Amino acid sequence: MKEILKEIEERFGPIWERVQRPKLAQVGIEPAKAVPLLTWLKEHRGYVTLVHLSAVDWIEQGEFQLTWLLGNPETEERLMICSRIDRENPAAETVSGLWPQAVTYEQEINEMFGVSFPGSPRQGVPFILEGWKDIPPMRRDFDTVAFVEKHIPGREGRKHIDTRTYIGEKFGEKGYLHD
Amino acid sequence: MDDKIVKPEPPLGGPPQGSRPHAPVGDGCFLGEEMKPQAPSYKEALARIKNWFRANSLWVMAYGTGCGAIELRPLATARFDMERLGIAMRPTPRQSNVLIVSGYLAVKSLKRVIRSYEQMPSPKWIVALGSCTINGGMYWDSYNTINRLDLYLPVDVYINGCMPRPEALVAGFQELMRRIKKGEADGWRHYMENLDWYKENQKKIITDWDLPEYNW
Amino acid sequence: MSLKHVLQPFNAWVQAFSKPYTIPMKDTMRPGADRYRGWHINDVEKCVGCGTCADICQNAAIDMVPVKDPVKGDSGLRPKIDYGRCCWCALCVDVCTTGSLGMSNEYTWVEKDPEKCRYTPGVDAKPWDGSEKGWRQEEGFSLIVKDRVPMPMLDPKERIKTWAEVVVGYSVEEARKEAARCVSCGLCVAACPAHMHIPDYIGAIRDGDFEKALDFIYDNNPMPEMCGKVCTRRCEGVCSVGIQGEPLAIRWLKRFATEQFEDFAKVLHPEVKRVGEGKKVAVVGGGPSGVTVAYYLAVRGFEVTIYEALPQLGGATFFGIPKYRFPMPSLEKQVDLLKKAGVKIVTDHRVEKDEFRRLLEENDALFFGTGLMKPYKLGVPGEDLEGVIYALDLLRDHHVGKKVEVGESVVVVGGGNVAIDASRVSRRLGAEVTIAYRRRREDMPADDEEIEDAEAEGIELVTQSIPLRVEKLENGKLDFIWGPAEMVPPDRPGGRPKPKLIEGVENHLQVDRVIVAIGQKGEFEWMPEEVAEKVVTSRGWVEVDETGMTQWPGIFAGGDLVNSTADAISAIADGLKAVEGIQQFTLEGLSVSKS
Amino acid sequence: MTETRERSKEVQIWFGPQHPGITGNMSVQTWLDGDTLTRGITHVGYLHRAFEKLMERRLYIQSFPIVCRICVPEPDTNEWLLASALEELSGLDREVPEKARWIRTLVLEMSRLGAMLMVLGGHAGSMGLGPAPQWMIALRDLVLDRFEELTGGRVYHMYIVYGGVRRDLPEGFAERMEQTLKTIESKLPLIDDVIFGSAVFRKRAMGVGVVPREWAFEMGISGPVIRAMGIPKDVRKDEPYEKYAELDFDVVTEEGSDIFARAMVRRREIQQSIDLIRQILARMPKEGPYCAELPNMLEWTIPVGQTYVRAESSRGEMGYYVVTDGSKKLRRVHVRGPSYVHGVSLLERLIPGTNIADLAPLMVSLQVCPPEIER
Repeated sequence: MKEILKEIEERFGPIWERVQRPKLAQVGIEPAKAVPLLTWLKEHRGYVTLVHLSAVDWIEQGEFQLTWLLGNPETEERLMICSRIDRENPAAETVSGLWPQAVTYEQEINEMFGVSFPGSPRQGVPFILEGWKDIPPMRRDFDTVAFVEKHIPGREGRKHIDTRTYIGEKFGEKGYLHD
Repeated sequence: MDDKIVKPEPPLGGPPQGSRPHAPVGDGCFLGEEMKPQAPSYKEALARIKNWFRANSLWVMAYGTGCGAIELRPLATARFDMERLGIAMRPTPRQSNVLIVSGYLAVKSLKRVIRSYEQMPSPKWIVALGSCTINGGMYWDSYNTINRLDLYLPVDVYINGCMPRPEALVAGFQELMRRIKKGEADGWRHYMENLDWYKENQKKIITDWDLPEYNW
Repeated sequence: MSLKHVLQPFNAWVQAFSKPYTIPMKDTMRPGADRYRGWHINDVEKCVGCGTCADICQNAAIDMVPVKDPVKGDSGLRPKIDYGRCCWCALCVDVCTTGSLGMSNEYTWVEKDPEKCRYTPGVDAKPWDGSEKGWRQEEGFSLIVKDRVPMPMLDPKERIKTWAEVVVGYSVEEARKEAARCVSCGLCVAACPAHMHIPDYIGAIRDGDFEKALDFIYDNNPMPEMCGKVCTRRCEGVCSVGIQGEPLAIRWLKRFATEQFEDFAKVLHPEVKRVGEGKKVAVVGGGPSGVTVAYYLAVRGFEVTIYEALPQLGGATFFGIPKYRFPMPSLEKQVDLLKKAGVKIVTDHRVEKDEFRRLLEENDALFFGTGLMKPYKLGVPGEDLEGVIYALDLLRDHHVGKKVEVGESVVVVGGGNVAIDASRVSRRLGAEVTIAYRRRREDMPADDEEIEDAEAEGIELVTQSIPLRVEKLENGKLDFIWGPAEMVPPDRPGGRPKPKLIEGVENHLQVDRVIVAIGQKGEFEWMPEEVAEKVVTSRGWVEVDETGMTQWPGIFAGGDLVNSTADAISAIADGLKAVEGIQQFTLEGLSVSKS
Repeated sequence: MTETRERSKEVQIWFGPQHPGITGNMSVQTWLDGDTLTRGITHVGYLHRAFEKLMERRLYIQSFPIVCRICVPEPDTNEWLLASALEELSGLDREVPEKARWIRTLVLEMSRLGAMLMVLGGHAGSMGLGPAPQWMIALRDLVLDRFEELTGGRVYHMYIVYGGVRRDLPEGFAERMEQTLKTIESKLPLIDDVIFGSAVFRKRAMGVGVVPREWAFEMGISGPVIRAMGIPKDVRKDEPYEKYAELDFDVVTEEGSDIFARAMVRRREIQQSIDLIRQILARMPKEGPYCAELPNMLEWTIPVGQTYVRAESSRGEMGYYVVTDGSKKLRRVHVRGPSYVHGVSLLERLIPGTNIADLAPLMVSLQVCPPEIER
């Protein structure tokens, strides 16, 4: 895997890289170069399978990470191409032209994260959800518990007592350095 | 039926209880008003006979709504053989009188389940499996699954556990049959009589409401 | 398509003659497998209500509900399980600290009313209670860590040669690893007399935030470094992790947190209203209770003066506890913070009757915690001989810097921490040491660890031995004569078995010193008679109300004089009580505190 | 079938979600010309429980019971994948005891066996052949009995945990397992008679639902579907995990790439699984720990990292993309189920030109499992 990483670095400039397992390596690259890299890997280096396409929300950094996972069926090696895009109006280039099944992945990421892939068919078409009106649910700032409390009633009449707090109250645990 | 409809306090607190004037058990849904027998004792006896027949021909709609459906297969096939209890799988709602809600219901599924349920001819019963139908189960904090089935559909029997085994399902069906024979399993009637309450709850959670309005 | 393929499926008819798959109707209620995960069962007597099951339940299926009053070591809460949530994963069973929670192999429950699908196992009777089979904890799989991170210690052979601290202390990694064992149940908070915020500071240590940990620690304990080294740690006795494994090293973790800082004043930033500006409080006795009162009143703006008879504050923790357990620098660090908080400290000054009266006049309130300074006597012939000494005197003389001689061999009579300390000090002074104790080893009030350490250092333990008399021998040595004892059942139920002398047997032990360490009592000669009359009970104790105030309005007391447990952390707890009492008394007046 | 179709002749039919022939709770929106499908769109989301969202707000150990729910017939692959990913990221994988690895391999193979028995029954059931599903489900139930005594659960085992497995093999397990395997083996010739020897099955399965070989790598097809094309792809061989490298087996391949070939792959893999289970039980160490010493699971943190782990489920390559951020909870987990490709892209591409009666057998042969598409 070292060779291909080296070659990528030579062709596509500075990258972040890491060999996770003998048959799995990770590459971080700027978003503009991601799709050219994917194309090159598919056309020239035998990484013809798009195994997976995923997104990660790094809300603290204000970024979404897109991860394309390519597979080389000859060597069974896997290459993880990661790229970070801005969290405001996120958009990325589609790979549906290279791999037809990417349409589904891109449709799902569009629905679940709100990342748009201009040019990919089925963008904006609901895939999993129906009648969803809130922010895309897989974003970190979507609070599923708050949503449930607001919209999905549960059964009432339960009362949990936290042991730690309960003991503190019952035995008169006090602090003297802070009012 | 109109005079019987009660309008319970909407939001929550569980389905309305005991608000319905008690009709003779198992009274007609197939029989028209003019065909209804007159003498109470005769009526009673007929109801009993009808209930006995109903209890022994539970036809389950084949709709695996959730993970509990996996245990319906052993139940329906050779090992546990539910046909010896008079229970059979039917492919469409029009032929069925038992709806098994096998666990959690995603909101998208709930809509289909409601529609299927409303297409089933009365009398019909709902068997709910597992924790998820009672209080959300392990998906209690999921934005896409309901937590309490009884807000949206009338449940006759809950089979507890996650997930209930075929043996527990047998016990559940036997309980359902017992209740039908006694004339206690009347969730379908409850649904009809408190349709507004159920519809209100359903509409709260199903945001793109496009179900047909059935007219009972 | 051949005829063969039309006919071949009919081979299936063979099945008509084979044994059917179908389970006969009568067997459709067959029991679950031996380790099937079904409905919960709980041994409520074994359960301590730590709530770890509720913490690990990802379905929030478990509510802790009160079923009885909380006591030390048992929160009184028990898990109530919502079967509208439970997914039968049995993580609660595997994490259970006591092993009381289990799952039966029963699995059938048909219900009409969904509201009824909850119960408290062991409390609400269910058909499957007492089920033998089902999922239980098993050796070899644990979701919590049962073994403690070992504490590095000096080698016993080396340590008897020096006064260096025996316990080396955790490194940062060790401490964080040990802290990560905590399940944050809080049972320890109930057991700690001062109710320290134990899970909070352990959590802060785990997260690597030692400043926050110190802040939690100092919140209700002004001598944490002392407690971190020598506390009797009732907390560890009830630690839920300790029920099946080793308890959290709460004491060592506290010690670790305090050792991270040279100057506590730079880390601690009290945020309290200085309500006591202009009020004066005198504290007589600089032990843990006095220090507690002084520190927390001082940060509230009170003008506090401590009067201490010895050259250093700390009371029994200064003169009684050997330096290989609690070195001077540790004590000085704590005293330093006291000074920085504005406490006036008068050492080497014994308050006598007249001064006491004056202090009472001049101050808004007075607190005394003078401790138990007068040793109990052995009560056998020959105990006044030269060479029979008292452990407290030995320890005090040694710690204030006087030269002490113990000769080549000593016998220490007693089984408490003082006895162990005296014997270990004697050992370091070069003597062969024997401890003579009346009851069995497991009855010894001293810390187990202490006893083990003493034995490791070559100290011999003679249990069930009753001193008969001491005689002077011609060679100048003492003959310690003792008789063996047998244990007899206690007089009253719940009491300890008592030692009874076996008549007619006499054992001799030739020693240079007999060190008596069978307990101490209070001493009130310094106190004005009119005060002593009201304050001291006939049995030599001081009685206080819930605010720490004695019968004499304005005089508060605490420490060993007041409580029956006679340890430092109880003294600190007394001090905390008095802080509130004094604040209430001085600011709101007597009527409030008494009402 | 006419070459020139007019849109006005098309009839739109929803296949599912309430349909006895659909594989689980999903639906395919189809357009028909006569009885030939012209186009189809897969609709999922009826089982969406937001596993990935829920796991982001649960502790690692709390995520453990939830993952097995992603695939009902074959939960253990999910358990193993999450465990393996987190072990890799936390470094716990170095401490997994030998015995645990063997037990894990056993459980994975047992779950493959159970799932394949069910699917082979489904193959026949979807064509209306009654007895086969009856027997297959009953045989699978025998495997479930073994699972029950081993793991404490019938369907959801929640057994493969970080660091090992949760319990040791019960006393006499190997003998009872052998008994079960014998029972299953003894029935297999009959299964052959009623499925592969049946004229109905042969007629409807041969040459139907052919997946062109050139789609194989481009679309990321895996499992029995790719092996039915004659391509020997199997994660157990390509990137062996647990003890598969030490076991003796060959990748099963068939030619034809139609429903029949896929059913045949499954039929032969049932035998392969039985052989593997025997090998595993024979080589299983008798003594030794079955789980590593775990840290306090309530406070377990895993350093920052990301990985993709994969395993061969009965449906194909199942993968987990896992990202950790140094906290006590997962940052992101994304499940790559084989059905994601098979059930959406591949199915939609296969539908045009298929007879409507063949849609259900086709879906069974692709072994579409909706919960792993939508999670």
